Amino acid sequence: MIWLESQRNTNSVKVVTIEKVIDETPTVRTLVFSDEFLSKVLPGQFAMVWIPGVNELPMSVMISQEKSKAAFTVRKHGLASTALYSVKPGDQIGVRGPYGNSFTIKQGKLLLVGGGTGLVPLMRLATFLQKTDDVTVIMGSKTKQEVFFEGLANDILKQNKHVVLVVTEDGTYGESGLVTDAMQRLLKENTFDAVYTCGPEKMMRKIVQFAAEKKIYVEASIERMMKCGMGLCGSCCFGEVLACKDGTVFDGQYLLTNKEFGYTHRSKSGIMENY
Amino acid sequence: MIWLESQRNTNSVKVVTIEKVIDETPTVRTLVFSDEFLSKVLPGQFAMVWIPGVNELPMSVMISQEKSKAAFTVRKHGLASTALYSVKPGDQIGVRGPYGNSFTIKQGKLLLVGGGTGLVPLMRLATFLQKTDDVTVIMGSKTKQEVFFEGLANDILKQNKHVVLVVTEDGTYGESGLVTDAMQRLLKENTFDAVYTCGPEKMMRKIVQFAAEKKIYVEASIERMMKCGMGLCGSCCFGEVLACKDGTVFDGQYLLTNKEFGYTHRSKSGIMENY
Amino acid sequence: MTPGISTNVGPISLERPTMLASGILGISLEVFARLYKEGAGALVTKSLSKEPWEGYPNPTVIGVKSGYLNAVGLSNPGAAYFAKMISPNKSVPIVVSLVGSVPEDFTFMIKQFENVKVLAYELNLSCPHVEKVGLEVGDDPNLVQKIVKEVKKASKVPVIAKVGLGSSDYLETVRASCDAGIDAITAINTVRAMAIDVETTRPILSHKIGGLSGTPIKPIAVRCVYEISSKFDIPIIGCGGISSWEDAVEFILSGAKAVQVGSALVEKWTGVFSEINQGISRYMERKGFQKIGDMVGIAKKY
Amino acid sequence: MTPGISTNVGPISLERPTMLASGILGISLEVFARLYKEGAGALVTKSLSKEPWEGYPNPTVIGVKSGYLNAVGLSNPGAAYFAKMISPNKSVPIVVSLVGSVPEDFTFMIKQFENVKVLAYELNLSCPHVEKVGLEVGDDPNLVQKIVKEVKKASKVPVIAKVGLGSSDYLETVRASCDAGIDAITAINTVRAMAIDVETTRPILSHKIGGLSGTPIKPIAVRCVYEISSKFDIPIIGCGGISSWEDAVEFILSGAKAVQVGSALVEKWTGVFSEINQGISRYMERKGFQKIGDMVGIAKKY
Ligand SMILES: Cc1cc2nc3c(=O)[nH]c(=O)nc-3n(C[C@H](O)[C@H](O)[C@H](O)COP(=O)(O)OP(=O)(O)OC[C@H]3O[C@@H](n4cnc5c(N)ncnc54)[C@H](O)[C@@H]3O)c2cc1C
Ligand SMILES: Cc1cc2nc3c(=O)[nH]c(=O)nc-3n(C[C@H](O)[C@H](O)[C@H](O)COP(=O)(O)OP(=O)(O)OC[C@H]3O[C@@H](n4cnc5c(N)ncnc54)[C@H](O)[C@@H]3O)c2cc1C
Ligand SMILES: Cc1cc2nc3c(=O)[nH]c(=O)nc-3n(C[C@H](O)[C@H](O)[C@H](O)COP(=O)(O)O)c2cc1C
Ligand SMILES: Cc1cc2nc3c(=O)[nH]c(=O)nc-3n(C[C@H](O)[C@H](O)[C@H](O)COP(=O)(O)O)c2cc1C
Ligand code: FES
Ligand code: FES
Repeated sequence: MIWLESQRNTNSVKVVTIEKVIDETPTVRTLVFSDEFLSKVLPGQFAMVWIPGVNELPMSVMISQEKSKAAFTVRKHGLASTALYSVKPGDQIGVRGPYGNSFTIKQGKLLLVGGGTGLVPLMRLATFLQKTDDVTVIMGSKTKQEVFFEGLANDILKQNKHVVLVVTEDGTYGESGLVTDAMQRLLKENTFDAVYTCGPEKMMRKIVQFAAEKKIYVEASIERMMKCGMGLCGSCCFGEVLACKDGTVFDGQYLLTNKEFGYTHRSKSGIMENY
Repeated sequence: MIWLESQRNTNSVKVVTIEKVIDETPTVRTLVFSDEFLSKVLPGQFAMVWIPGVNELPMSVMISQEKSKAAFTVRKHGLASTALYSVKPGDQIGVRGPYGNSFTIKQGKLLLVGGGTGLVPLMRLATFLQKTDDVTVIMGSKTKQEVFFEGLANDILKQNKHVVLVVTEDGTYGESGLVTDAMQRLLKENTFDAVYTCGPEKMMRKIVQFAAEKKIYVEASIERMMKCGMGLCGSCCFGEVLACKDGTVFDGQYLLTNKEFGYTHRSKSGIMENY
Repeated sequence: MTPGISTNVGPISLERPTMLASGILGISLEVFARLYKEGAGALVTKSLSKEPWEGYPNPTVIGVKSGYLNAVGLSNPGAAYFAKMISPNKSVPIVVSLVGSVPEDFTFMIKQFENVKVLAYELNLSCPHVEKVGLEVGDDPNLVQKIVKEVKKASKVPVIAKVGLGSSDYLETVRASCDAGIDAITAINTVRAMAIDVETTRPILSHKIGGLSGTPIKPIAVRCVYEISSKFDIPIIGCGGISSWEDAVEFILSGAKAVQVGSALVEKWTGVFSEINQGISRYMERKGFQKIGDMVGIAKKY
Repeated sequence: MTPGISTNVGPISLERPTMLASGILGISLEVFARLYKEGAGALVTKSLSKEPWEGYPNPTVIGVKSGYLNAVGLSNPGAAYFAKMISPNKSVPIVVSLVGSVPEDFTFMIKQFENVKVLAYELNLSCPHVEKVGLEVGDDPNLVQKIVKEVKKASKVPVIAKVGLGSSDYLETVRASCDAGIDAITAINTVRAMAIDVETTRPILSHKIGGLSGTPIKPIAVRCVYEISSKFDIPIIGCGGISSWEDAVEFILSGAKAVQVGSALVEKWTGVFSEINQGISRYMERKGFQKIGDMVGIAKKY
């Protein structure tokens, strides 16, 4: 049966063909494919990505900058992400979703703080912002070689008043230190209407705390072990909420009541582990 | 789940409550119930009607003259139809459908010829006609007591140029003889743009032949043993077509090529029997 | 019609892999001829018994969310009547489905078709809603073995066993059939199921319990074809919830050499056969498969 | 919460008849507490094993037309860990689901819960996709009888057996459980099934074969509840494809004293419990039923 795209069963695996692979850094690549449906998802939503014969991983839906196309940006890490990182144009992967809620679009002076592939949903978010917003992006990485999306962020925000601040831990590029240091410094001289963050959870915890101290609205996108992505298996539980369904985006007020946030998460078998 | 009426699965049994029972003759009753969905079907379409604990029968969808209401008109005959005939207001029956195709609406000088409960789809058809049409209805029955829908037909067609001709076999009311006699007589002095008929198959065969001889467009609605009503079981086969799905309405040109028409039909086990 | 999609189910050659399933529109030669012309590769008849059967009272077939329930009760005009009815047939590939309780029932019926053109017999060992036949036979591998042996002796054409999910291991029914020399397996029949109306608090089907067909059973049927083809070296015909070419290909990849279509007739009517055939054909072209055989069972290699 | 819909599943009293099915969101006490607050009458945990299990690699859960396939592989943190995790529980009615191969597996696990508040145990005799446990146990009535006997000896709380469709007669599993003194039966688990992707020609689940859940299996599950309640005098919990109050009532009419909800969480999320409870409550009012017990199994009288 030909499903009209609007009737697509979001939980069924749809196989798509990789059309383009973009090297972002020596360990990060963006994979572009045609998919009307995923090209239109909200910022913060993710897909479950099947690498046939290997595994299936949750991946934030990246922007593709081309109509009807969608993309993922993946960092090679373990077996599955390395297999995904290694796909070539013409290779097929399966996608299902989109899953999860999305960032709440606020207006005014906005701060986006991302680390590593946590930048993916933030880039998508940037495309949803008003041209009248004043947007600051802080992007962190270990070293110069690992910086990516700087040009993209400037490009997306070119009609906005904006700053893209790159922070490297070793100081080989941009500011030296951690994104949290940069944020703290910014907060001394600026106020913001909203802060959005995605990246390592310990980092996000600090960012949420900093924003909360200044009473700034803040949202973070959470990662947990995900098997189903649709609220069935429970593997993504995060306190009493489920990251895949109630999240992945939560606001700071809630996050600071969640005892797991920044401290613990669960393994594949469901055993609690510390970050 | 609350199905929006537009999403209703037409093949699932929906239980409705009888609201009104109208005696048409000592052996024919009209049963009225609320059902938005069936209130809107095309003329000639039928439903499968479940009499809980008894049986399920195909029934033409009757008009109800009230918004959002639907009706069946049933003649008591064997076990199942007598059970249906005997329902009281407040009783529940199940319906699924609508099934089947419908009469083709033509314009001009139209002739409707019905016998017994074959009048049911013709009454529905009458409500679909243009006010500019010139409509003749011939309704046949054995005797005066069995005449019904005469008033209804006049009422539906009150804004049309129209004639309602009642024919009884014993001459106790209206014209004496058979509907086919009346039709033959009419055809001598009149021509028609289309003829529609429903009733005993031998009668319909004659009507189709008469119309065909005069090159008048003619349609007849066919009855066959129906179990599924939706094109699965095969019990309603009629030559190479299936009455429930390809019909129940067929045009004269086709019908005269069908060797079963007016002669044979199949029993519950599928054995061919003569009319 | 379309080249490239002919297939061999063991000794049974089909021009097209898409067959009409048993019990679906299956009581008239004229209807068979029409469906063959419209694209079906072969037509399986309604399951026939020794004597004519009326079947159960209505409701016998109803819809449920996304599928269908039926307990028709194997109504059929009997083998003798049916044989006579299809005796004029010259060119339509008809598979005669038979249902019975003991070997003699089957051999008696086969005798009725002695001078009739029949492509193959399909033994219904899996009807889930009639006592003493169907699943009650299929659940007894010893009886199955006896029946298949006798039928193979009596029949001049290939014999298929149709299995389904009963109260014993259906793979044992397959094994018994294979041991007795069956030519092919059809899997699966409907799955025992029922629906209760909450307003009247009654089971809806007059027989209460019937068989579930359509979309809901497809993943179960694919699993069965995969299991049979993984364990036995026997040609398989896949059946259960097939309504698109993707569905048909899914069965072929899991091990079927042909497929049967039933419930999809409701939504797609008689065009379903050519739609599926064309879809398979285009898929094969796109994927570089030369013939159906190239695709059969390749999902098993992973 | 809503009066009138409390129910007794044998010795198990529930404020509300709508339970969370095993394996669904079932690994955290906080989530259980939330779902209880949102309307679930009891929460069944993910099936626990003696040792922690990682389960299979992804894909482990996918959608198919109108339903879901899963082969999670019973990933769980192990009984001991889990017991400790839920030990602070005072008020949430938790049913602990256990999976194992031999009686000692089960008695070992029950020991871990000695000082933990547990409403009942549910023995998973029906998981269709893990070797040596689940259905492979359920398919062996002798083993089932031994396990139930030992568990009943070891447990201070009621014990439920969860059955499903395997390769033997599930009614024999029920019989063996009843003979060994089981307190209730949950029916059914997922049905063995699979999906193959036609583009890659591969089975999609990493374990290839998994279990079908959701809407497609409802008519099968209703049939099982009806059969069990027709043949045995044992309290039943219905499970399989329940997503609306009508579905829940259908199970109750066919013989269930309570129901479990799983796959419907995907579409209706945590509101599904109170939606169903309210629907049942309104239905009872409309039909004049005073308590759930008045409805149980009345479809059998026709
Ligand atoms: C909502 C969401 C969005 C994500 N978006 C992106 C993205 O855009 N780009 C990107 O590169 N990565 C993203 N990830 C992370 C990604 O899913 C993997 O966790 C990561 O790529 C490591 O995978 P691996 O198999 O190589 O790890 P392995 O080396 O096999 O495992 C290392 C760790 O990875 C994590 N992991 C493995 N499998 C899963 C899983 N199924 N669900 C969650 N975590 C898992 C676990 O913490 C595990 O311990 C996202 C994760 C989530 C939950
Ligand atoms: C499309 C269609 C529309 C119909 N519309 C009407 C209508 O509006 N009003 C009305 O009174 N009758 C209608 N009928 C006829 C009705 O369905 C029954 O056939 C009739 O009421 C006799 O039923 P019974 O059970 O009393 O007959 P029985 O005495 O049990 O059987 C007598 C004969 O009735 C016929 N019959 C019984 N069951 C069926 C069945 N399931 N399908 C077809 N024929 C059957 C057979 O010819 C049977 O031999 C319609 C039939 C069809 C096919
Ligand atoms: C109304 C109906 C009647 C059926 N009658 C028979 C039958 O007589 N013999 C048989 O072997 N199978 C019978 N079946 C089962 C079908 O042949 C088929 O195995 C089943 O419906 C699954 O296929 P589907 O999902 O494509 O319908 C019947 C199915 C339906 C729906
Ligand atoms: C993702 C998933 C995991 C499951 N895990 C278990 C399990 O661990 N133990 C068990 O007894 N049943 C398990 N089941 C089966 C469910 O408890 C339930 O029996 C089945 O899904 C049918 O109900 P549903 O249609 O409402 O989902 C699981 C089902 C799903 C979908
Ligand atoms: S990933 Fe399964 S519930 Fe969230
Ligand atoms: S009534 Fe079943 S095919 Fe027409």
